Amino acid sequence: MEKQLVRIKVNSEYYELYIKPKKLLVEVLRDELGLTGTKRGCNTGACCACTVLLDGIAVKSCSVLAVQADGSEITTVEGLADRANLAPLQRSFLDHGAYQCGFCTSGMLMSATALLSEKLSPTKEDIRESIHGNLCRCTGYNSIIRAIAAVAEGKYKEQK
Amino acid sequence: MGYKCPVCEKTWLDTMELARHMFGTGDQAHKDWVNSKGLNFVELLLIQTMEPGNKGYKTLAELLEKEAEKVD
Amino acid sequence: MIRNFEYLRADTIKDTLNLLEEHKEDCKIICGGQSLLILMRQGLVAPKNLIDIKRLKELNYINFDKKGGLRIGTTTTHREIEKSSLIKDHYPVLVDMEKNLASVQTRNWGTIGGNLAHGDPAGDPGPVLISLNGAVKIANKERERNIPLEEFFVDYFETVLEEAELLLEVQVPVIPPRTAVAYEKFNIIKNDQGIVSVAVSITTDDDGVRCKEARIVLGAAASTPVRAKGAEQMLIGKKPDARILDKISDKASEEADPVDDIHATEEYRRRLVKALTKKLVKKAWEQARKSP
Amino acid sequence: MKKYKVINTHIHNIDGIAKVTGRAKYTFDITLPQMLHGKILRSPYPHAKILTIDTSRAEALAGVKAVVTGKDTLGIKQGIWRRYKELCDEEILARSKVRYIGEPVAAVAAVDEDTAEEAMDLIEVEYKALPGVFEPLEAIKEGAPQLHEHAERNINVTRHIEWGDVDEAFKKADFIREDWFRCSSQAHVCMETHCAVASYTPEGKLTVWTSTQSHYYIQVLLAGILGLRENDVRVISRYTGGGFGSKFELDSAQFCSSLLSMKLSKPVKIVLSREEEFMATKRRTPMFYYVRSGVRKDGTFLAKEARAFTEGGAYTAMGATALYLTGFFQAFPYVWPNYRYDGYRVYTNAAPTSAMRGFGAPQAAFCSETQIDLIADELGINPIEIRRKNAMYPGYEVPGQATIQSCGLTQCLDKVEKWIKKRGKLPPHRGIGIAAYGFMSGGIFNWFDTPYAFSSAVIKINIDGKVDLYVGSQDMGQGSNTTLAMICAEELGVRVEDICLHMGDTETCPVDLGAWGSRETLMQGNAVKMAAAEAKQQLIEFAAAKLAPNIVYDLDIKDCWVHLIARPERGISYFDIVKEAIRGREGQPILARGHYTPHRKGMISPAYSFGVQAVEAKVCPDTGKITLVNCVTAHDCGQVINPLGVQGQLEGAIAMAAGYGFTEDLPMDEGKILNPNLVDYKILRATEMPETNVVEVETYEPEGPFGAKEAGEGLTNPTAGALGNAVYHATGLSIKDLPITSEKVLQALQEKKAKKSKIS
Repeated sequence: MEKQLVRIKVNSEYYELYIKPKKLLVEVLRDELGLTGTKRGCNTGACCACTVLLDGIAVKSCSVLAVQADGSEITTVEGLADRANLAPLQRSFLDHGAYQCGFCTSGMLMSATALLSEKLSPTKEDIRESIHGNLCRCTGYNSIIRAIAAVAEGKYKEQK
Repeated sequence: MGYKCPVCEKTWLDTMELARHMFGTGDQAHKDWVNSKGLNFVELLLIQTMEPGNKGYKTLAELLEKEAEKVD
Repeated sequence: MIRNFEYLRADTIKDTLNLLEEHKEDCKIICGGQSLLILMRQGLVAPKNLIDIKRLKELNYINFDKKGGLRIGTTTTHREIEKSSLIKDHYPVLVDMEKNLASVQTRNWGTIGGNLAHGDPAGDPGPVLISLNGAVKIANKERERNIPLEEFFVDYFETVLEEAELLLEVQVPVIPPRTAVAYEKFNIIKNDQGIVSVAVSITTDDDGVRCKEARIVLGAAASTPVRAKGAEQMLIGKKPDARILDKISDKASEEADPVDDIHATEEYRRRLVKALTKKLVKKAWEQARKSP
Repeated sequence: MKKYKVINTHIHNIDGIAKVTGRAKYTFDITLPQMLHGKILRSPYPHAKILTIDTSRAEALAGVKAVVTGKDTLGIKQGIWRRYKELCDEEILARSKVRYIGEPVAAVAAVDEDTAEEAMDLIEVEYKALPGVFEPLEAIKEGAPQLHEHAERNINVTRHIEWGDVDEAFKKADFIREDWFRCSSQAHVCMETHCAVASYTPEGKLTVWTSTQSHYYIQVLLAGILGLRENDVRVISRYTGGGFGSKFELDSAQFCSSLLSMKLSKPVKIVLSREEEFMATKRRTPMFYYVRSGVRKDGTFLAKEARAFTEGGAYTAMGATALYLTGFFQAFPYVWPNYRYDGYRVYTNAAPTSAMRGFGAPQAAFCSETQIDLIADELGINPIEIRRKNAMYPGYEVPGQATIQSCGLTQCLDKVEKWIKKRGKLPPHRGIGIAAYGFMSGGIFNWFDTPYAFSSAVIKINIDGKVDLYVGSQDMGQGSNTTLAMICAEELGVRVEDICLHMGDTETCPVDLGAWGSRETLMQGNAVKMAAAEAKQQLIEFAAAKLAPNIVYDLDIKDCWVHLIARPERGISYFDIVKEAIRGREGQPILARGHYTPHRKGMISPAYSFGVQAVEAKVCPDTGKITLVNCVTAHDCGQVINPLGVQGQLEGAIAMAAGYGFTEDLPMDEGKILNPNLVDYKILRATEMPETNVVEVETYEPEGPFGAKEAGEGLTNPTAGALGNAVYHATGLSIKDLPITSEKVLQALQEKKAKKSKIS
């Protein structure tokens, strides 16, 4: 089996990689690009800790072959902040203590980012629904829901 | 005033406490001592849960009343 | 651990059918791969060649016309179906079904074709599409054939798809007048796979006093989605009052052939089939009477 | 002027930015140059003799660097209850016998994970299967298969707690009730699975990065089993992706990666798969409970007798502690004048059971709180009332066990009663159930046999006023780093941003026993406070010379301002004093130490948290499905240090404990766990979480730093019981067998219907 050329744009950087087709997107992000902010929590596509944005939509990077992402634009948690300026969701997560061990946080932030890009004013139910797949064993979710709601309500404007 | 554990020599206020210590520790040495006195360590433990009234521990406490060295 | 494989990307239907013909049993189709990649990771599936049709634009469409009804291309994602205004207007039950099918992430990348071809008896689209009298278009290099979804599923994770065949599209006829369709699955965790699911489609007679047509389809209640035909028969020509509802739902739970597993005993699954059937027949009936 | 400047204020978790930007490096993220990847081969048998292991084919595979088996170990049986030799019963890499499915028998290091996994299939192990035993009540029977030579009838540990005269008291009781309960197991499911990167260098030093709750325990246990000197083993653990009790014992990833690295002098990384995590790490202890209670007509508790048979699994682990604590907390948080407990931990051929958040107390609370509601009902007393009547109070002494100093239980009952009244009349098929609870703030008994203080802290103040705080505690997500920084800042009179906290490294941090048993706030907190007080004292000595107070006690530091307490405007900047003090002592930075070990504080803990929780649930009469609607908790954790942290602990505990109550379980067949993955193991998702409200009841705990107590595990205790009681009040059915699944509920509902129709 020969390696394939994969061209991807990750957090606005372009990459050309030769990789085995069996490599999962999450493996390439973590092992080839060193973007370890994206985590893995299971082997069955059931925890969504590996959620990234692929051309703007939330996907499980453990359930996408890297070769399938060829030509796409990917955003990981490392791409959320603008240099030292944290994104509104990141600031809201801090204010609401919407994380504890932090291992699911990247995935949560990416799911929430996708939601807010799709819906301007999501309901509490929309928010619960949007992170339904993201497993968290620490927080009991409610602080995360409050954090996302606060951003949706416009409490955190982009800092420029 | 107390009772010395015949195995590890720790002192306890009364024989019930001492019995508790011996069962709680439950290592071979303590088992052997109880068995050497004609009782069955494990049987006593099981009697304790199978029959009401603290029987297992009382039986050992009674034995210790006779056997254990008293200290003041 | 995923075994190595040759990766073959197909950009047209023609390429795909040629590749399938060329590799036959030595290949697998991947589209969203939401089920396949898990099986491959567990070593349960290890194809020599993997044909990727994720970018097969030709098969990514949702069309509707008043005569032919609905056509959904196989590479259309669950999320695309959920968000389609066409489907929202003409088949709202499909939108509800898709919304609860799985996590957003899975729905974003997983496709309708992949879901059906996986042949999971607990899958959501199967029962609903059967209750809608849907069909699938299948092709290999030589010929095309259409199969009613009712005949598509053969056994646990087994469909009529043969070697070198590709599922091209899902077809759903126009919903007849005075008809309503309802679907629900029972689970403890929302959007989980159903422990059982039931889809009901009811058409009333012209003056809306009796049931003219009925389809009751059970999911996760046998080795494939199954119609509770006995229960359907008891319903046709009748008005589902409390007494009839009891008899119908009893019958449906008799007709189910569920498994015993860690999530539920066979007995409990039958009870759930009964509860859901009762609820959904009632719901569909009331909606059907209201609908034009 | 507000009493506190830092404590009980809303501040960000000090690790927050690293976590929300994805920069926090967990062991799972660590890669070292030349690093190899390891995998562990595990037993497919619940009970078997190992006849032969042939590793030659695996060793021959290209890319495989080493294979180790029990033969490569010193054959030491280790255990965390070091004080009792017979309780050290686990080899980790089995040499001659395996006792559970998933027990390690060999480990491989290879150039990548795939190669290591391939090598697994090439290791040939010849087993002789032995009959297994899986139920504790079976395992104690005469003639049952015996797991360990030293454990006749498979009895591993027994505990007896007794006070008063139980038998006499029962004679006086107006009403006696006895019930059997079954408490199920539960998996910790830390998001980061157990993992370790071990690097052994020719200097004879071993460095291990690992995901743990106690780097000190791992250092000591690793040194012991590998025959190394304690301080030649360095354990580093900066970020830990969850612990919940599963990560303070030595695990197979840590041991096998170390063994392989010592053989190769190269770094080796082992990450357990989610499936291994389920099958071969420890889990919550299943318990069979017999509870008999005698009360007066008016609901006054007289006597209680409890017997627990706990499923130990194959090894002791922390099971001995769970066995004692469940017995102690069975009588909590009430005044039972007469109490007797007999606890038996029995070996079975399954994954060992051990510590898990709540540590035996959630099981006890489920049985106790369920039975109390049944008794209240039969006596026609309101559930709040019967609890209020028998509630513990400040100054109460649990005979021979513990002295309760602060206790806000009654206030908690009042608050919850108010909330319930506000809910008014509930719609049909709904019920509110309550449960009272309490928990320890760190354990007292030194079963690990450490010669060190239980907690220590070191402070170094630098020329710019920045405070280096070195703690031995472990932040696994519960937020101890932030809490400790707050305690330090408050005591020293500086801001949290002036503190630079160092943790998770045995080479630079003083010893602390780690994050378990809700220790950190009280024990590590006291050590930090002591160190901060000493550092402050040193600064004040210098300030005294300048400010010439009447006596030195007149000086204090607040908001980085060293001042006369009587005349706060008269003072000097903390930063100036630091500069002068350092100059003044020949350029030596300010150094201070603090430590804490509980003395003469009873058998269990120096302090106890208290609380009452009410759960409102909806039960579907057609399917038995339970839906959580609302959950309010009145909680006494003494003086709240970090409110955001307490709320997080509370809501997280509800999710985990509600899961224990009705969705989570580990069904087994002959010792094989049937749902070792996150698809089939049902954890609550965001869509299942009820509204959560917390009412803080503040008390002052004299033994705690600034009056603080635990706020972590105790919150896991009430939910299953409260949920069960909610179902009881919604349906009239009391399910005594966890988890309370929709199937059990529907089954019971139909039986009830059947009975009714017979009668009528």
